[in-house]
Amino acid sequence: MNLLVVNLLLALAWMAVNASFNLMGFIAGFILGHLILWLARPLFPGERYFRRTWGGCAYMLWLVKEIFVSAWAVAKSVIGVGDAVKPAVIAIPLDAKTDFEITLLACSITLTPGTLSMDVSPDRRTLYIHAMFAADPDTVRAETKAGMERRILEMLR
Amino acid sequence: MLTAILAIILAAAVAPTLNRLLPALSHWVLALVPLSAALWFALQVPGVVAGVPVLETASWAPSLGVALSFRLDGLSLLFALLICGIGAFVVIYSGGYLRGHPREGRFHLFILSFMAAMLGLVTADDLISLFVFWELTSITSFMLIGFNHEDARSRRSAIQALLVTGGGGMALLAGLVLMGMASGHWTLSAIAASGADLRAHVLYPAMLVLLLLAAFTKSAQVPFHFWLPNAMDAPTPVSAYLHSATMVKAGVYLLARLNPTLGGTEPWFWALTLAGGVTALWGSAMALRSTDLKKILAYTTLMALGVLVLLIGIGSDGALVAFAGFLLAHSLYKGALFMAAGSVDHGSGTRELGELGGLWSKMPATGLFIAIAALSMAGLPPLLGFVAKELIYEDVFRNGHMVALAVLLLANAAMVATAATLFLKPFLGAPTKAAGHAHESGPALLAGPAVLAGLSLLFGLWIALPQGLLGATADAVRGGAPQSLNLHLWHGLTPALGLSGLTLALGMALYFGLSPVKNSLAAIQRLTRIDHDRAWDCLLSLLQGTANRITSALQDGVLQRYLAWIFAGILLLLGATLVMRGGFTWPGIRLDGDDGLGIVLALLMLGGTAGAIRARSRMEAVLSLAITGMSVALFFLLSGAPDVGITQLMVETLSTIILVLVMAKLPMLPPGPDRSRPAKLFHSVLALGIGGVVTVILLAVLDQPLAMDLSRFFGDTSLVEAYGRNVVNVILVDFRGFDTLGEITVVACAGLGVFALLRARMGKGGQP
Amino acid sequence: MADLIQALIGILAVGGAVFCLIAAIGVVRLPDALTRMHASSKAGTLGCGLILLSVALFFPGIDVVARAAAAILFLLLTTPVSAHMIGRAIYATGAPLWKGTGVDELKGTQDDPARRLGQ
Amino acid sequence: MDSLILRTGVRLLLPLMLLFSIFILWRGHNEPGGGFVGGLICAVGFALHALAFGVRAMRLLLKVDPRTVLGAGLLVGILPGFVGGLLSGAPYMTSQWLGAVGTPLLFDIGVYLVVVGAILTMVETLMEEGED
Amino acid sequence: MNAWLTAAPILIPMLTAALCMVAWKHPVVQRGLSLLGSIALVAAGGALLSIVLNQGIQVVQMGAWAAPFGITLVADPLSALMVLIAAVMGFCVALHALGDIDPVREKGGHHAVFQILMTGVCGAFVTGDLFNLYVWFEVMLISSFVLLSLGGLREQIDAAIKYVAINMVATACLLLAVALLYGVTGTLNMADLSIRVPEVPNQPVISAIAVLFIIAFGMKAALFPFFFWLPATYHTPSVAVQAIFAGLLTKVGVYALMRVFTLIFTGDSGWTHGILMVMAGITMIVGVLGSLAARDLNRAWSWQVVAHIGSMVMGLAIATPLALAAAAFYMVHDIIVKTNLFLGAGLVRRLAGGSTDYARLGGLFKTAPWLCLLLFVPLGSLAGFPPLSGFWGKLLLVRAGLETEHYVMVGLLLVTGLLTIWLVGRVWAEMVWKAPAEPPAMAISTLSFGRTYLLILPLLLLSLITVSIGLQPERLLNLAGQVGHSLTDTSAYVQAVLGTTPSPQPTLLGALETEAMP
Amino acid sequence: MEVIMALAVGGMVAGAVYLILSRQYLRVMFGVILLSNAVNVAILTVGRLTTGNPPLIAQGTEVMDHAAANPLPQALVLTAIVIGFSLLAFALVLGYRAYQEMGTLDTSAMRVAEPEEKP
Amino acid sequence: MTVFLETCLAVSVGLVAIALVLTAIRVLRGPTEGDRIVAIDLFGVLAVAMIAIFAIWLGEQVFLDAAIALALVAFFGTIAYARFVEHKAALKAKEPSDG
Ligand code: NA
Ligand code: NA
Repeated sequence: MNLLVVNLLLALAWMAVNASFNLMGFIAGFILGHLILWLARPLFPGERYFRRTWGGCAYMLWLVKEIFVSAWAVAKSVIGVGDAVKPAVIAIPLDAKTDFEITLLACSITLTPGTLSMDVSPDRRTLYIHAMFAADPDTVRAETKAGMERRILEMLR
Repeated sequence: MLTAILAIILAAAVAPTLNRLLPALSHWVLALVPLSAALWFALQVPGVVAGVPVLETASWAPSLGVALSFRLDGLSLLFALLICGIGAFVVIYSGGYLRGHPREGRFHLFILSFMAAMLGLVTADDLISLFVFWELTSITSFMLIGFNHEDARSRRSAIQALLVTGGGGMALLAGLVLMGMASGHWTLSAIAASGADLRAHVLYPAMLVLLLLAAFTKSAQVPFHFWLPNAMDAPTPVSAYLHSATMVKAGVYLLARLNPTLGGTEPWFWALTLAGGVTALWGSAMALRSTDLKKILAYTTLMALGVLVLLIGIGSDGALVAFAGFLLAHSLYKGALFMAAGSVDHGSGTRELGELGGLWSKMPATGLFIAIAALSMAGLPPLLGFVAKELIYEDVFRNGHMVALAVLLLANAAMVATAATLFLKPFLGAPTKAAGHAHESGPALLAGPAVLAGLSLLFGLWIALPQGLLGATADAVRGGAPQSLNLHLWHGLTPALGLSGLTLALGMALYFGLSPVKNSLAAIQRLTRIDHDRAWDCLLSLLQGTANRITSALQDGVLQRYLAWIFAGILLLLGATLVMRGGFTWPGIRLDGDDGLGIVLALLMLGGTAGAIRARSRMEAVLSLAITGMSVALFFLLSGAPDVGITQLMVETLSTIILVLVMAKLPMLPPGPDRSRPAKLFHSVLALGIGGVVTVILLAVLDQPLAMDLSRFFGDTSLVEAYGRNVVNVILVDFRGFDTLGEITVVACAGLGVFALLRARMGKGGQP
Repeated sequence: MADLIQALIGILAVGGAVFCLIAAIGVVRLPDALTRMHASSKAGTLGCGLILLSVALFFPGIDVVARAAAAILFLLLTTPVSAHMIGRAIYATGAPLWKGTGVDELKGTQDDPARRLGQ
Repeated sequence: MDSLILRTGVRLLLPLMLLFSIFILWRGHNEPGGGFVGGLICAVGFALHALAFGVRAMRLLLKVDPRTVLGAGLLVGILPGFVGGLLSGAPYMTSQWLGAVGTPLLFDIGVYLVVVGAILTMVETLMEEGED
Repeated sequence: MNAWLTAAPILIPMLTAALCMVAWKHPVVQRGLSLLGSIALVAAGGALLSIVLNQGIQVVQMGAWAAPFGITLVADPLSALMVLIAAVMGFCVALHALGDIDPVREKGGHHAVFQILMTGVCGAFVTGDLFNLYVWFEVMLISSFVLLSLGGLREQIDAAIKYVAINMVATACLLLAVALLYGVTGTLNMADLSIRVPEVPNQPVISAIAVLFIIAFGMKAALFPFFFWLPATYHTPSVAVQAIFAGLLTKVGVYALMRVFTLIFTGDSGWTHGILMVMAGITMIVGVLGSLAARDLNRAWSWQVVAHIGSMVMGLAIATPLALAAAAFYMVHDIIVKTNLFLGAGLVRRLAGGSTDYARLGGLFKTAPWLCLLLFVPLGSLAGFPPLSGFWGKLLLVRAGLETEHYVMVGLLLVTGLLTIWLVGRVWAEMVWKAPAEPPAMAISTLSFGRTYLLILPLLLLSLITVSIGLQPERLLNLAGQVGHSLTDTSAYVQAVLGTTPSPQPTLLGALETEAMP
Repeated sequence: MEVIMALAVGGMVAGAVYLILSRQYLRVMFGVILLSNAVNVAILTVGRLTTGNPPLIAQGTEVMDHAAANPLPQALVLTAIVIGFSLLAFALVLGYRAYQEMGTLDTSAMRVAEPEEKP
Repeated sequence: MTVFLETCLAVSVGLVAIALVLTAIRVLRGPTEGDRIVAIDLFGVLAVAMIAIFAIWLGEQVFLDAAIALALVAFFGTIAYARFVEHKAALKAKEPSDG
C-alpha cells in the first residue's frame, strides 16, 4: 500500500506547484500521479497496487450501477409494476475467507438488487441471504456466486 | 435580680456533680443559694414598701427591642420571696425525700432551674423576657413532672402539662406581642402606663382572650384545670413547690400583673370571676371526694387558684388586699401541707386516707405541722389563713357580690371540711396497719413544714410584719398610688366574722356528714359527667387520627398519586393565574414558506408523542420517542442551530443506547390497561390542561417584544474579544463558561452515580 | 456552466428525494419486515447518497467534498451492516415471514439465529 | 453479539469516528462542534466497539479506567479558569490566549474528557452488569 | 482578592470533588481531601460574610464579561450568610461521615459526590444569573440522586425512584420558567431582570411566569402540594446524607424563592405572594400533622422539615423587612437544627441497634445521659423553646405576621408550634424517658475512640451554635435585619451588579496575543 | 413558525404529563424524555426563530450577522440537553436497580421506603 | 441560486418530508418490532437526506457535519435496537427449555 502514499504525495505535489488546493487540483494530481506510477510499474515488481486500484474502481462503478438497478427494481415492485414479489431465504456457500472479504461481499449483496445479507454462519462457510425475487433460489445462488463473489475475490486476491 | 437568677442557674448546673461528691450534704449546700437570694429579697422589702421599685436591665437583643430588664415591686417581691424561701426548703426537703435516689442530682438540677425560671418570670419587666421565663417554667416542670419517667403515667402527665401550658404559652406570645405592638412599649411598666389606650384598642378583645388563655392554662382554671391533679404523679417536693406555691400561681401572677393594664373592663370582670368561681367550686367539690392526700391537696389548690382569680376579677381595693393576703397564706400552708403529706407518705408508706390512722404517736412533729397548716387552711384564728379569709369576706360582702360570696362561702366550708379530713383521721383516728411501721421523718423533711407552718402562725399573730409587703402587693396589682393598710388579727364583730362562723359550721357539717355529702356530690358529678381525662384522651386521639388520616391520604406511598397531586397543583395555580390575571394574547399566525416544513416536523413530534402514549411495548414507545427526538433535532437544524441539532441527535442516540442496555434487563410491560377508566379521564384532563396552559403562556410570551442586546453583544465580541467564530461555542466555553462548568459537573456526577448504583451495593439488611 | 451545475444539483436533489420517497412508500407498502428492508436499504441509501452528492457539487472547496464523500462512505458501510443486524434480529425473533415467502434454507438449521440464541 | 460483519464494520468505523471526534472538538470554537459533541462521538465509537467486541476488548483498547478519565476531565475543566487569576488577578475563567491556543480550548478539552469518561463509565458498568 | 473570595464557595468544593474523583482508588486520600475542602469552605464562607458586612455587596463577573452578558456572582448579606451556614453544615456532616460512612459507600464515591452537592448548594447561593441558578440546582439534584441511592439498599432505591421522578418534573418546570422569562425580557442576569421585568408590556404574563417559578422552586423547597418527594425519601440514605439533605436542600429552594420574589417578581405581589402565603399555611399544618403521624424518628423529622419550610415561606410571603429578616433567621436556625436532629437520630439508631421507631426506643437517659443533653438542644430549639434559636425565629415571625395583620397565618404558625411541642415531648418521653424495651444492640462505646468523637463532635458543635444563637441572638438578628433590608431595597444589589462596568482587564498574555489572532 | 412550535410544545407537554402519570416507571421516564424535549423546543422558540442562518461569524467578517439565529438560547438548550441526558441516564439505571431490588417497575407496588400502614 | 434549483430544492424538501411522515407511520404502526426497526432505520437515513438538503437550501455547509454525525450514530441506534430484539428473543427462546 505504500504506493498509495506515494501517489497521494504526488497529488499533493501537483497541488502545491499549481497552487490549486481544491478538489479539481487533487483529482488531477492523483490521476496524473497514478499514470506516472503506472508507467513506472516495472520499478515495483510484485506490487498489486494497480490491480487493486483499477479493480477497486471498476468494482465501485459496478456497485453504483447495481445500486441504481436495485433501487429501480424496488421502486417498481413498490409501485406494483415490477416482478411479482417472491421472497426466499437462501443459503450461499462461501469461497470468501477473510473477514474483510466476507464483509465486503455481504455489504455488496445488501446493496444490490433483490438480495439482502442476513447472517453468516458461525463456521463462516455459509452466507444466508434474503432474496426478494426468488422464484428460483438456485438461480439467485448461482448469480450471486458468479457475479458478486467472483468480482470481489478477483479484486482482493 | 439577674445575679440571683444566674446564681441559682449555676447551682443547678453544679447540682449533679455536687450530689456525686457530697451525697448526704448537697441539698443543704444547694439550699443556701435560694436562701441567700431570699435574704437579699427580704432586704429589699423596706425600699419596695416605701414605693421605690428595684430596677435592673441588661442588654440582650436590642435590635428587637428585647432586654433582660427586671423590676421589683410589691407583687414581684412577694412572689420572689415565696419562690426563694419555699424553694430553699423544698431543696432541703427533696434531699431528704430522694435520699439515695440515683437521680437526686438531676432532680436538683431541674428544680433549681425551675426556681430560676420562676424567679425570672415574676421579676421580668420586659415582655419577651417574661415570655422566655414563662416557657422555661413549662419546660422545667415537664422535666419535673416526668421525673419518675419509667412510669408511663408520669410521662403522660408530663406531656399533658406540657401541652396545656405550652398552648397557653403560644397564646401568651401572641398576646404579648399584640400588646407590645399596640402600645408601642415592650416593658410591662411602660405598658401599664398606657393601659387606658390599650383597653380602648381595637385589638383589646384579642389580647384579652390570648392572655387569659395563657393565664388560665397555667393556673389550671376551669376548663383547663385537668392537668393539675395528674401532675401530682411528680415527686412530692415538686407538688409542693410547683403545684401549690409557685408555677400554677404564675398565671395568677400574670393576671395580677396585667390588672392595671387590661383590668377593670366588663369582659375582664366576667371572665375572671366566672372562671375563678367555677374553679373554686370545682376544686372544693373534688377535694371532698378524693381520698389520696396529694390529690386532696391538689384540688384544694385549684380552689385557692380560683379564689385568687376571682379576687383579681373583682378588683376592688379590698379584694386586692385580700388577694395579697390569701396568696401568702395559701402558699405557706399549702407548702407545709404538701411537704408534710410527703412526710406521711414517706413515714407510713401510703397516702390513702383509708389506710391512715393513729399516726399522732408515731409522727408527732408531722402531725403538729399538719395541724397548724390545716388550721390556717380552714381559716381559723390565730393563723394567717383566718386573716386572709376575713379580708375576702369583708370586701366581697361590702361590695355586694352576693353570688361570689356564696361561692366563697361554699368553697371555704369545703376547706374546713378538708382540713379536718387531713388531720383528724390520719392522726387521731384509729391506728391502721400502715401506722404500725410508721416513723417520724428526719430534719430535712420536717424543716420545710416547720418553717412554713410556723410562719403561718407567726404572720397570723403578727400580721403587722407582712402587712407592708401585702399592701405593696395590692398597690402593684391595683396599679395606683400606694394606699396605707392597717390589718389586724382581730377586727371586731363584723359581718365577715359572722360569715366565718357560718363557714365553720357548714364545714363541720360537711365533715361529719361526709359520706352523704360525698354521695350527693358523686350523683351531681354523674349527672354532669365530664371525665376530663377521658376527654383529653379523646381530643388527643382525635388529633392523632386526623394527623394519620390526612397524612396517609396525602403521603400514601404511591408515586402516581404524588404526581397527580403535583400536576393538579400546577394546573390549578397556572390556570387560576391565567384566569384571574388575564394577559393572554394571540400573536397571530404569520405563515411563510418554511412553515410547511415546520408543520410537518411538529406533526412528527406529536405523532411520536402519540405513539409513545399508545405504545403497547416499550420498544414501540422508545421508537416513537426516537421520532420525536429526531424531529426535534431537525427542527433545531432548520432553525439555524447546528450545534444544538447535532447534540440533540447524539444525545438522542445515546439515550436510546442506555435505554436499550437497561431495557434488556427489564421485564416486558405488563399487558392490560395502564390505569383505570376514571384515572384515564382525570389524567387526560390534567395532561391536556397543563399542555394548554403552557401553550397559552408560550403564545403570550412570543407576542412580546424580545430585547436582543445580549445576543448582539455576543455576536459582536465573539470573534474580536473571544477569538471564536462559532458564537454558540464561545458562549459555552467563555461568555457563559461557568454554566458549562456546572454542566460537566453534572455529567461527571451522573457517570459516578451510575457506577455507584451498579457497583456500590450494601448487602441486604442494611450492613455492608 | 454554473447554471448547468445548478441544474445538475437540482436534478440530483430531486432524484434523491424521489428515491427517498420510494423507500418510504416501500416501507409502508411491502408485505413484511424483510421485504420492507429491501426498500429501505437500497432506495434509501441511493436517495440519500444522491442528495449528498448534490451537496458536494453545490459547495466549493475540498473540505465539503471530503465530508460529503465521507458521509456517503459511512452510508455505504453502515447501511448493509445495520441491515444485516436487523435482518438477523427479525429472523431471531421467530416472527413468521410473509405468507408468500418461498423456501427458507435457514430455518431449523444449526445456523438458525433463533436456535443459536436459545442455547 | 458475535457478528462478523458488524465487527469488521466497526473495525473500519472506529478510527474514523475517533478522528471525526477530534476534528469536531478542535474546530468547535469556530464552527459547529466542540468538546461536548466531540466527546459524545468518541464515546459512541468506543461504545460501539464494546457492543461488537465486548466490554473487555473496549477496556483494553481504552487502556485507562474511564473513571480516571472522568476525574481528570473535571480537573482539566476547572484548572484553566485559574490561569488568568494567577497571571493578573483577573476573575475566574477569564480567558488567556497564546496564539490560537487559549484557556477556553483547554476547558473544552476538559468537557470532552468528562463526557467520554462519564459515558464510558456508564456503558462499561452497564454492560458488565449484563455479563454477570 | 475579593472577587476570588466570592467565587471560592463554588470553586473549593468543586476542586475538592475533582481531586476526590482523580483519587477514586484511594479512600484515605479522599477523606483527607474532603475534610480539608470542608474546612477551607468554612474559612472562605466566614471571610466572605465578613467582607460583605464590612464592605458591602460583593460582585464578580465570571470571565471578566460585564454584567448582563456574562455570569455574575453576587454575595449580598443573604447569600453570604447562607454560604457560611452551608459551609459549617458541610464541615459538620463531612466530619460525621468520616466516622460513620461505610466502606461500600466510600468506594461508591461518597466524598466526591458530597462535595459536588456542596458545590451546587453554594453555587445556587452566590449566583446572580437565573440560568446559572438552574445549573447549580441541577448539580445539586444529580448529586442528591447519587447520594440518596448510594449504598443501594432496597428502601433507598425505592425512595430514589420517587425522588427522581418528581424532581425531574420539577427541573423541567424550572427550566421552562427560566426560558419563558428570558423570552419576555431577553436577559438572564437577575439584577438586570429586576429592571426589565417591570418594563414588560404584558404584566399578566409576568404573573403567570412568576407562578411557574413558585411551582418550580416550591417543588425544590417542598411546599404543599409539591412536597411528596421529601417524606418519601429523607429517612432512607446514610446518616450524613440525611443530615445534609435535611439541612440544606429544601432551604436552597426557599432561598431561591426569597431571591426571586424580592428581586424580580414584586409587581403583582398581591397575587403571587398570596399564593405563597396559602401554600405556606397549608404546608405548615400538613407538615406538622405528618410528623405526628410518623412513628419513625427520621420520618418525623422529615415532616418537620416540611412544616418549617412553611414558616420560612410565610416570612417571605409577608415580605416586610422584618418578615424577610424573620425568614432568614428562621432558615439559619432551621438548617442547624435539622442537620443536628438527623445526625442525632443516626446516633440514636446506632445505640438502639438499627431502629428509629421512637415508640420502640427508650432508655436513652440511662444509656447515654450526655447524649440526651446534646439532643435536648436541637429538640428544644425545634419546639421553639426559649432561649434557643427556634424561639427567636418564631418570635420574629409572630411579630412580622401580627404587624401586617396576618392573624390566620400567625395562628397556624402557633398551632404548628404547639403540635411540634407535642411531638418533641412525645419523642422525649418515648426515646429518652421510657425504660429500654430490649438491651441496646450496640453501645456507642463499642466504636473506636476516634470514631465516637467524630460522631459526637458535629452534634456538639451544632448544639453549641444553637445555644449561642439562642443566648446571644443579637449578632444574627442584626445580620438578619440587614438581610431583610437588602431584600426589600434591592437598589444596592442592582447597583452593585450593573452599576459599574469594569473595563476588560489587560493581561500579560492578552497583550501578546492581539496580533497573533485572525 | 413560533405559533406552530408553541402548539407542538403544548402537545408534547400534554403527552409527557399523561405518560408521567403512569404507574410504570419506564413510562414515567418516557414522559420525562418528552418533557425535556418539549422544554428544549420551548427555549429555542422563545429566543425567536429564524430559518437557517446559524450564529457563525463568516470568514472575512468580524461580527455576527444580526439576522442570524439567536445564539444565546442555543447555548442554553445545549446545556439543558446535556444535563437532561445525565439525569435521564441515571434515572434509567435506577429503574434497572429498582427492578432488581423489588422485582417490579410498577411504582405503586414499590412500598419499601413507605410501607403500607397496618390499619 | 437559480429558480430551477430553488424549485428543485422545494420539491425535494417536500418529498423527503412526505417520506419522513410515511416512515413515521410505519414506525408507529408496526406491527412487528422488526418493522418498526426497519422503519426507524430508514427514518434516520431520511433525516440525513433532509439535513443534506437543508445544507443546500439554507446555504450552510456546516449542516454536512450534522449529516455525518447522524449517519454515524443512527447506525449505532439501529444496532442497539437489533441487539435488544435479539436479546429478548434469546430470553424467550430460553424460557421453554428452563420450564
Ligand atoms: Na459547540
Ligand atoms: Na473570558
